[in-house]
Amino acid sequence: MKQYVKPITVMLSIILLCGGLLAILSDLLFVTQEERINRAINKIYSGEDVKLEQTIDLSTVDMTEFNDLGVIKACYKLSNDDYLVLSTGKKGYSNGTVTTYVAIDINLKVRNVVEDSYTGQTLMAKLSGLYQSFIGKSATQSQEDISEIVTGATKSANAASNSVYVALQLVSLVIGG
Amino acid sequence: MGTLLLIALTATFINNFVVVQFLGICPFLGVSKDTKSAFGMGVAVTFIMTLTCLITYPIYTSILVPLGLEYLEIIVFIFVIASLVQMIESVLKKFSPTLYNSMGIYLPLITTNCAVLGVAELVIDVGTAEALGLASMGLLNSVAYGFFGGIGFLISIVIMSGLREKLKNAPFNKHLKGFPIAMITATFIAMAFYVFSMISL
Amino acid sequence: MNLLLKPINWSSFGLVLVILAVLALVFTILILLINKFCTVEEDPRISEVAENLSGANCGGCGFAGCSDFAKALVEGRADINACSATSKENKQNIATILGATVNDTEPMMAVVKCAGDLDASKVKFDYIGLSTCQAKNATLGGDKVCSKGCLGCGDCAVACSFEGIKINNGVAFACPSECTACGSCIKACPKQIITLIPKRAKIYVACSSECKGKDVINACKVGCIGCGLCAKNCPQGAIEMVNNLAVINYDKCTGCGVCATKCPRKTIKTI
Amino acid sequence: MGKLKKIASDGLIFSNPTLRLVLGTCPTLALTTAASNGIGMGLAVTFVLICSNVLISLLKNVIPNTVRIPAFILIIATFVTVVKLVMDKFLPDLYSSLGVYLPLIVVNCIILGRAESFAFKNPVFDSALDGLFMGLGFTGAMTLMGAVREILSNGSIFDISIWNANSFSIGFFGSSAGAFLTYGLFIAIFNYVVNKIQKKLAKKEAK
Repeated sequence: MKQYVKPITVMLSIILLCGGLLAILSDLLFVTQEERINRAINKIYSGEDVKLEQTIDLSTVDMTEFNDLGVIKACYKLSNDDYLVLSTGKKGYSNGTVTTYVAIDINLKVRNVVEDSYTGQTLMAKLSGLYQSFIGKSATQSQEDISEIVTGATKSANAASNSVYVALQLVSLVIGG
Repeated sequence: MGTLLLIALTATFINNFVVVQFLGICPFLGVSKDTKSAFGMGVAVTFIMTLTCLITYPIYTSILVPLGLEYLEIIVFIFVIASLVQMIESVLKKFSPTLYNSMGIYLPLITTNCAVLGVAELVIDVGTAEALGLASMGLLNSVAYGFFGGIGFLISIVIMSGLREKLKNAPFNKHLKGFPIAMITATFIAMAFYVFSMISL
Repeated sequence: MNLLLKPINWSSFGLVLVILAVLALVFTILILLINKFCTVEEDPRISEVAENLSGANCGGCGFAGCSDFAKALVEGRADINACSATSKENKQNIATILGATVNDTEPMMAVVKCAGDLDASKVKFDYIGLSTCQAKNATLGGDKVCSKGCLGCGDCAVACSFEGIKINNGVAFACPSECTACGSCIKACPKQIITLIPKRAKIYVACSSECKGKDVINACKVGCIGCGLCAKNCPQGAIEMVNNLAVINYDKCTGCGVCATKCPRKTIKTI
Repeated sequence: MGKLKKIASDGLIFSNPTLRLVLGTCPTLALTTAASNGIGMGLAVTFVLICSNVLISLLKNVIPNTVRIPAFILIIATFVTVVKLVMDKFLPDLYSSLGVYLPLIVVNCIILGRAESFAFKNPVFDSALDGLFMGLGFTGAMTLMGAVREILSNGSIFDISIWNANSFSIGFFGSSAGAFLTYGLFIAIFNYVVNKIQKKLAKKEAK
């Protein structure tokens, strides 16, 4: 019986220590959604003093038409009348997704795009150069216009351009509506 | 019945864990020197992948998600896989020591086998369910996905070991012997399987 | 640092501990139960002996590998002297563990009794096929005119795990420094022309053809034609002619090398 | 000091984890599309490898053999998750470029491989050294291969473009089959170099 007690106590102590440490740390170091938005804002408007003003209620907006291209997670209105949209573009590499913060100004032009996260992209190429190429795109342009600017459109770049396109459509609906 | 067949095709060929998603390459190269140990490794990995999906899917959906403890996912999954590998190790040591010796260090490395953790995370990801046209992956579907994923692993590792045994007698540069030639064979297998990643059911 | 002021959600913390504890308990007990059913009563001495063995798995002792040989040694089914690949002091350690005795057999080394490389030996046909001695030997006894000639495809080199035998210009030759006389090359050679001679030997006959001189001449430039000059001139009388082939008796041979100089065909080689 | 030299030469050259032991192939194949990935992943692996080697060699007498694999992997997974949480909170930009690779470290065969074959049998200081040099060997190999593949597939290195990607770029090396080929050739070249070194050492000893 003795040689059972030791493994069990060792395993219990290790897993409890690890679990406890993780539980405490994940509470302490929890990065709130609001903090992530401020990070995105600082990255986009590095100089200006821009604050989060108001969260747009998305239930009124009908986005089902673009569902296969991408999904909107949230939309915020900023103090300098820009809109910040957290949108997820689909159809990435091995059907993964790319989630980005898209900043769109009042006359529906893309101010800047910042990457938030991506899933399922095991072979994600470094796409840092890609996001700059979306600046200046407007809501009136079609989905092909936006995705064609991506040189050597790897699949993961498609997902990024889809997320920008869906964000543009949302803001045009929000302002138009 | 349709979904099971669909899962069988995607997990074994279209989304083959080794040759399309490039998960589980360490044992794929390490143990494929001869077909017997490669087959043994393939069966062990299939067994573990099926059991992993059987255990981790219900734990995730019925315990972690309702209580909002998603951040424990990696720890719990890896712990379950490691325990399964530990059991497999003692079973193999008892019933087939030759297979146990031929696997050597690669048996405990099944725990870090990206394919096993990969399948555990794949079945709980809502994207895979959508790709198969399901609201969410039921327990039966995820276990089927784990099993056929393992079969896909088994097929590719046995193909690889067959090729490598043939290569033993082929005349090529001394320095290419061993892993380099295995890598180059894998390049051709990867090219062949590339066609599968083009099919979308 | 406002880090610590953040409220820690103690209820979820307790929950995490409970879930993990249950998980750990269930799986550890499962592991231990399975471990209990699968305990293999392994004699601890086996791993000790296995550590001392060379670990080359060369098969010279007739077992599937060193771990197999170690198990057989502990169970008394095998004799330590069967393994020539292990160093002397390791053998001594094993002997002390098992209480067996080590009679120091004379160190041997392998040697290829053929020197007919691509330039020296003639071929009957152009062989195109799998480049192994086994396959070549299966097609009409190999492409060489001489039926006992080395086929040069390196089955012996593949079998040797000490790189003690290599192929040079179509003929195999053994390197005395690496060779541990484990004998796997002897088993691998389809022509059976590799033999073991004492390590202290200085000369050996690099031919195993028992044909008449006339046939040897039109088969190979360096084959032994059975002229017997070496036997006549050997001061110790250590060489005798058996079926037109010089055979050296290494007990009498002092390695003076007279025979090598006298041999018109340079078949007798010095190491 | 001979031990330090032995561990260093083992970790970097003679048993380099990526090129000689061929462990950790999944991240190597997946992430050597760019040299900067190589460095990022390499350093993260080195850090986790040192910490886990030290902790495991500290606990080696405590952990019974029957449950050693779950215990090891738990320690490694906890380290990785802690690093991920800390980085997400305090180093956001480093995390965004490295974030996706961190969970991959848990399934990196090198860490469990070294824990199992080295840390569990050797004292703490040697394990830490082994972790350091194995990590550096891994980083070196990853960065080198990342640089070669990045130059060939999109004509840049560390995101600084050397020549215009449209004029000359072999897309093959960006793909996964290309990864296998590069990895295979790297191992062949490395074997050739190491054999040369070993022959020289053997000759020196023979004298």
